[in-house]
Amino acid sequence: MPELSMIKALNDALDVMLARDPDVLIFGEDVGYFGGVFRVTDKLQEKHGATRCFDSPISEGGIVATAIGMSAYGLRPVVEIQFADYILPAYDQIVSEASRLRYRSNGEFIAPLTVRSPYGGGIYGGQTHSQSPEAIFAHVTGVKTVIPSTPYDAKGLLIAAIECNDPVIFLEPKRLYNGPFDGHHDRPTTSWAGHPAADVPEGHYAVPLGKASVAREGSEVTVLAYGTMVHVSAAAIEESGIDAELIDLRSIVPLDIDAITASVRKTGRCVVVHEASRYAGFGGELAALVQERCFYHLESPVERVAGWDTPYPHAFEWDYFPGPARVSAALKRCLETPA
Amino acid sequence: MPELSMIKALNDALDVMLARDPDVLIFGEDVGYFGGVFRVTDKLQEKHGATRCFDSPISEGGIVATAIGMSAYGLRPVVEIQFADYILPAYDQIVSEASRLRYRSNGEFIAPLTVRSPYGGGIYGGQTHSQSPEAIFAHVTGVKTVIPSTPYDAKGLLIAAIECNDPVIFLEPKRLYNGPFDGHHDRPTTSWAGHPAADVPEGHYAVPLGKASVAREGSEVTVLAYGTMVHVSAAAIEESGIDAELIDLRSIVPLDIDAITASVRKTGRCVVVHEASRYAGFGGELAALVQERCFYHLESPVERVAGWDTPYPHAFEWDYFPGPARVSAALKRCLETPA
Amino acid sequence: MKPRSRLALHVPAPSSRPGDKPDFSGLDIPEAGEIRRPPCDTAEAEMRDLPYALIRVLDDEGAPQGDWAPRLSPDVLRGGLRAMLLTRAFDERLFRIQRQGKTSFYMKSTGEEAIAVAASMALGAKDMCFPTYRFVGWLMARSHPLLPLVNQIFSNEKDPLKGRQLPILYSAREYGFYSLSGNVGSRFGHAVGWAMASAYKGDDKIAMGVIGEGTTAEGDFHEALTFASVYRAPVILAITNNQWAISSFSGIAGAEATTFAAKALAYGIPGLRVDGNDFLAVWAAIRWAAERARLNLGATLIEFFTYRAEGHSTSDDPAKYRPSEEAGAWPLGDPVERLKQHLIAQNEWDEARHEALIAELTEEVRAAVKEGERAGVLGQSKPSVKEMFENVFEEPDWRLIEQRREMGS
Amino acid sequence: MKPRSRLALHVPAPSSRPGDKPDFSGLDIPEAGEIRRPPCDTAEAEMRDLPYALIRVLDDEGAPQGDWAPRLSPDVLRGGLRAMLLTRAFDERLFRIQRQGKTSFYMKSTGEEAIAVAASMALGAKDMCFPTYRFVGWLMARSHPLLPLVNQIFSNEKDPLKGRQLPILYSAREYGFYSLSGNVGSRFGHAVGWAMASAYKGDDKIAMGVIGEGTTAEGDFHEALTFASVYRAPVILAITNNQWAISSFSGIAGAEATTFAAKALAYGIPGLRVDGNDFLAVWAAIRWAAERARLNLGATLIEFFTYRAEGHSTSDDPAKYRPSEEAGAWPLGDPVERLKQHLIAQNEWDEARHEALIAELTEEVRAAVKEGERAGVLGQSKPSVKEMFENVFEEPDWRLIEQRREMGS
Ligand SMILES: Cc1ncc(C[n+]2csc(CCOP(=O)(O)OP(=O)(O)O)c2C)c(N)n1
Ligand SMILES: Cc1ncc(C[n+]2csc(CCOP(=O)(O)OP(=O)(O)O)c2C)c(N)n1
Ligand SMILES: [Mg+2]
Ligand SMILES: [Mg+2]
Repeated sequence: MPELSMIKALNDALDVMLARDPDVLIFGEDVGYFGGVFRVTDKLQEKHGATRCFDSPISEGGIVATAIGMSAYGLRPVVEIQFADYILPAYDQIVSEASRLRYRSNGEFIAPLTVRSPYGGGIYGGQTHSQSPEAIFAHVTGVKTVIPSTPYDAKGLLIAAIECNDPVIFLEPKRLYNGPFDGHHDRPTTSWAGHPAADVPEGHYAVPLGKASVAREGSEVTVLAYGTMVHVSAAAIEESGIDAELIDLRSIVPLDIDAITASVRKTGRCVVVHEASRYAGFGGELAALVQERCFYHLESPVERVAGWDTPYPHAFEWDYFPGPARVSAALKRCLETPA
Repeated sequence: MPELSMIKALNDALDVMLARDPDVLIFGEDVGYFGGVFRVTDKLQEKHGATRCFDSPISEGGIVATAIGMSAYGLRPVVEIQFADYILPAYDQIVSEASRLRYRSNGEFIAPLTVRSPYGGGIYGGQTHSQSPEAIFAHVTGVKTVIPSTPYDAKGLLIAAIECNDPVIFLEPKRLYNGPFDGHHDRPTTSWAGHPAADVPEGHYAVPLGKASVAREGSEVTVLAYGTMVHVSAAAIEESGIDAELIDLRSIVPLDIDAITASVRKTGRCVVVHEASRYAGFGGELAALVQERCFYHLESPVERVAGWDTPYPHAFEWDYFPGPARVSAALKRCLETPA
Repeated sequence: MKPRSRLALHVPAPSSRPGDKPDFSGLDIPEAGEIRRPPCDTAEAEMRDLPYALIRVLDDEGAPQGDWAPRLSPDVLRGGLRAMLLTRAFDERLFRIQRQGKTSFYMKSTGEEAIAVAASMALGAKDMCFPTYRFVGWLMARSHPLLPLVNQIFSNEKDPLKGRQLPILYSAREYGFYSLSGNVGSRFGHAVGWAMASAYKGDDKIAMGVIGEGTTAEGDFHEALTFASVYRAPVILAITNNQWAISSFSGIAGAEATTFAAKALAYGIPGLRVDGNDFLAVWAAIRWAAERARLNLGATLIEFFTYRAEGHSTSDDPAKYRPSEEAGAWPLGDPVERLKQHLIAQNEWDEARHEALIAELTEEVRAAVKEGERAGVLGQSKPSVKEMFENVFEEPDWRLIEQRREMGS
Repeated sequence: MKPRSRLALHVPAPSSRPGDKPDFSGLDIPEAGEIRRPPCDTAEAEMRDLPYALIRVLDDEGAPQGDWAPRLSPDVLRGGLRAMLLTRAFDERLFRIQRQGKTSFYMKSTGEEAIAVAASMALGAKDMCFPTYRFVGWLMARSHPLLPLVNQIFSNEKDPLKGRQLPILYSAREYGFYSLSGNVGSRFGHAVGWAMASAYKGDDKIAMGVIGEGTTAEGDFHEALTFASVYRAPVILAITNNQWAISSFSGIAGAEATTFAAKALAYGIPGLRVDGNDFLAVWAAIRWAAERARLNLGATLIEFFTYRAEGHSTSDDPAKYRPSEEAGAWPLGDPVERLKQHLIAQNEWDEARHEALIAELTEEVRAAVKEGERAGVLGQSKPSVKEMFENVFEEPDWRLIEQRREMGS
């Protein structure tokens, strides 16, 4: 199997779907001739033609509105929002239109579109190239939210998202595009080469939406994470020497509640990790669910490790970023509590 | 003291502020000559002049953008979004601009604007005149979110919001506009007349942002609520005969964490109530905070009572609405658990 | 630099308010037939006068005038008249039904019926309309049965939308009528995307988007036009300028400064300004734009100039913000009366037939409403509660399954 | 109806791509001085030709032509030249600084300097600009000290914005320069609100909003223009049409169909289209619009036609999507060269002084950068970590206090 970075795996997924399904088309800012500012759509226009993969005006609301109209016609548009920070002008379209079209028309019209967008920090992108907006989509019923953490998952989940008959927000951890970043920004960067999950099969395969994966089995504490934070949590687990079970949620809607409860019931402790600001973030939902469903198994409070409740500040990138040290500290706090 | 409905109390707050401060001005859809579709700005144009209170184009993004520019100039605009469901086109302006202007300019520019908007269901408004979007604002740092539950608080909090030097989202529970609705839609509607909190002082007074009020003292379980759900919870408490402590949060940012923890530490149990859909709603944050800070005091899992994870459906208004029966059931579940 | 003067904020105000005499003296209304009709494949640069004109066909005597006059058979015209009258009868009845407390909400399109009806008839069965809430005339023109509409309005157990939607927010795919929502404007861009999809597939269907003049202020409007222009989408984008947006007159949406049709110029697409109360003019403009779209020449923006003769909705009382005689003073008249006059002038209609038709339609509506009432009005009957949890996703996830169980449904 | 043809989706493409010869043959460039200059209080209806014209003052020999030629003293012109050269020297140097890994990001305004500089000089000290990231020339023209800008770019401990912002997203209230953000477009409406506030207070200050041609597609653009038109806000709304938006040519923003200045017609406000590489033309247009605004006649939209001579930012390589010779082939030349030529033609400048000025400015920039480097480059020095938690609100709430404590700061 070819070894692919996450960017190439995503590109491959799009290539496969363009080839398989004439109703799939791609548009967004700079995705056409140029192939996208992160090169995720590289060469797709050349290979599949200008009407299959093309540039759009700088208008996130317009991009999503147009894609909804196309999907109501029967197409499966895959649109790119250049940075997840810039998805907000399309928020009304996603919430008021895409997510409710099926419901309000009783299934007469549906919106099987996929909105891809690079999210997260760690690239010195400052306040507006670093944010993680998953919580504001999780709260919206009718839309699915998917976040891969490896090239293998990225390809398989993206194919599943495109094939899904519901609208999907597909958030790509841009800090993982080129390598499995573990949060140690002061160490040399690693590439995906040699990573087992960079072995990406050719052709079509799907990773089902709503199934978490156990990134590491363990017995002492359960760590719930997605995207970049899966790798950061893995590093923290290794460094702290704690035998934690690491669950990569892969999608937060639908959520694999069974995997979560089974693990926490086993370990009796739980740490939730995300990069978005903490307050009213998705970690709140996870902590609430865990204590609702595993209350009598919990030996200590569910801990949350998250970005601070400030904007994402340029100079303080690594102070803001919830790196392995903060995750390790939470793991330890969890275990230190009287059993 | 005059007895006022919540609408009149809000109108009075605006009137007081227009008279006191020449930098306060009001605009929004239909708020001028007509006085607003809910009459909250009734007669303000007539009294204070067309440039102090005027109609705006139907453009929620434009309304908030313009208000930010005005506030950067030094004014204190108070804008109305006709229904909170329609605040989404302004979401980018609120999140990317209003909430961050102070931070990113290191205080050179600030955005002391107030965005008023009626929210919540119970008026047979269907999917787009019923929603409660507080969670998506709570997650945004730099903006405050305030929700009154009585005429007295409505006036005092609105004055505090207008005087606040940070942007404030001021969500008005429209089902409480004319009376203290307790969730019993099948009983005759009641008006504010005779309600102690309808005694609204004349002139200027402020209710500080970030201070919860104890709507009812109790010992068995703590109920956290805001807006309409304060009254629904009060009814449920009364009907269930459970000696619950009811905390009216009044603002969810800033949150009165001390009032919450003090109460839960006392009662050892907690029910969180809101009308918005449950998943990734603000109740998740509350449950997470409570279990983080009161874990060893908790006798049972924090319960959440909320709207279902569906759009707000017209015919099923009262099936969707988390009425007193659902709150009572949660209270009972809480108490039934082995101590 | 000149000495600086003090600035002052301009806040637009309408020509009259309650208590004043209605004042339409500022209107510049050309004679019927006066405006030229360029071939529909004319370059936009050659038609930049049209957004400032007003295309009218029917003159004061009901005679068709000028190049825009379409050749329509009396049967077609009578069909249009029937659909408009049916729309009006339906609106009258259902408005009263709401007043009787049998449903929560209703909105009429009184005075604007020609737009929806003529557009519906002028476009093809497979074309798709992305309507506003004032477009039930589209369905009437396509003989949508009344009973499902009534059931939708009652949110009763027979409601095809399963009680999920506010009254009148219909969806009728088979009739070329896209799902409505309470949000204004947010579906305008869907029309463009749908049209682009048709072009992408090499099909021949076109789309029509509709928006109120007040709603043109939303960013959605601009985004839709931008995409339509850039990709030359086969779409007709219509602004129904009924001069009011709830209580706000059209000056609050920019009408003091220019016409709504002139917004086409921003996108380099043709802009037509049309007498919206003139069935023949509406038809002609739609056909012109449709032909242009089908020739792959892209989008057209059309402003239909009309007047909202009644309140915004059942929640509104227009006497609070405009003279109550204003509707009567509106110089472009009533679209039903004007088409009737035209047919009579052509000896294709008479008062007696007109009265009979009204009676027939009133009875048709009455019967449908009765039938709907038998299934139940709002609050008496509703679909099974499990419908609340259906169609959120293609398949419900565990949350919905658990919640449905908690509801006991 | 004609037999239906199969539709096809149109996707705009530029005239040339890497490997092709640059092709500007489609451009229609009038002679300098050719376009009339109506009095600034002319009604919009009388000026609807202007959005399709191109106002130019300097001819090929550097001589000013026609009614738009402003009367500017040689000192003012030399001041403009200096600010443009300083902008360019700053851009050159800081771009290299980024390439050396001393900061994360930089953006140049090469080829577009005349717009920011002339606007800055033509407007008053108390007027406020709502700039794009290509407007550092505004600050240069107002003699903003270089060191704070350098410190901001390094996010070092002396950064006036406390390390919170990406490089070049300055804020400089005292210099009439509103806080930038990475989001494009979202501050365009702030300019309108600010201007409305000035009018509301009866002050005399006006605002200028700036937006890239690519960004005109955002809903923000339309909403800003709508409010500006409705309330006749004293604001100048400028589109810098440098023909590229990262890798997308202006056709993706609608330029195949019409000019950007024509967007003014949608709002009934004057639209000027101006040679953005002609310092005198930019100045004249800004002054005309400013005077109109100060006379309480409302907003003007101005398209400055220019060319982005270099990459979008340090993250971009334009050779990937356009011929690398395209910048050289751009027919409207270089704004610095053109103003220089004008001054020389007037005997107010010469090559030697020009070279000396460049050397002086290069040294000025070098010194400022050195000084900034002494405080520290990105990663070496930063403000106190407690600054991360300041200015989120006027007063931090318990969350920020606790989190700051948890950080140990
Ligand atoms: C996004 C949004 N904002 C505000 C509203 C509230 N609203 C409903 S109808 C209406 C007026 C619309 O006026 P116009 O576009 O002229 O259409 P008309 O009612 O005249 O047909 C408003 C403001 C809404 N439904 N959606
Ligand atoms: C809302 C938003 N969408 C997308 C982007 C990404 N982006 C940054 S600059 C840019 C191109 C802007 O082009 P234009 O408006 O022409 O300005 P120019 O760079 O040419 O000066 C884009 C798409 C952004 N910053 N903000
Ligand atoms: Mg209207
Ligand atoms: Mg550009």
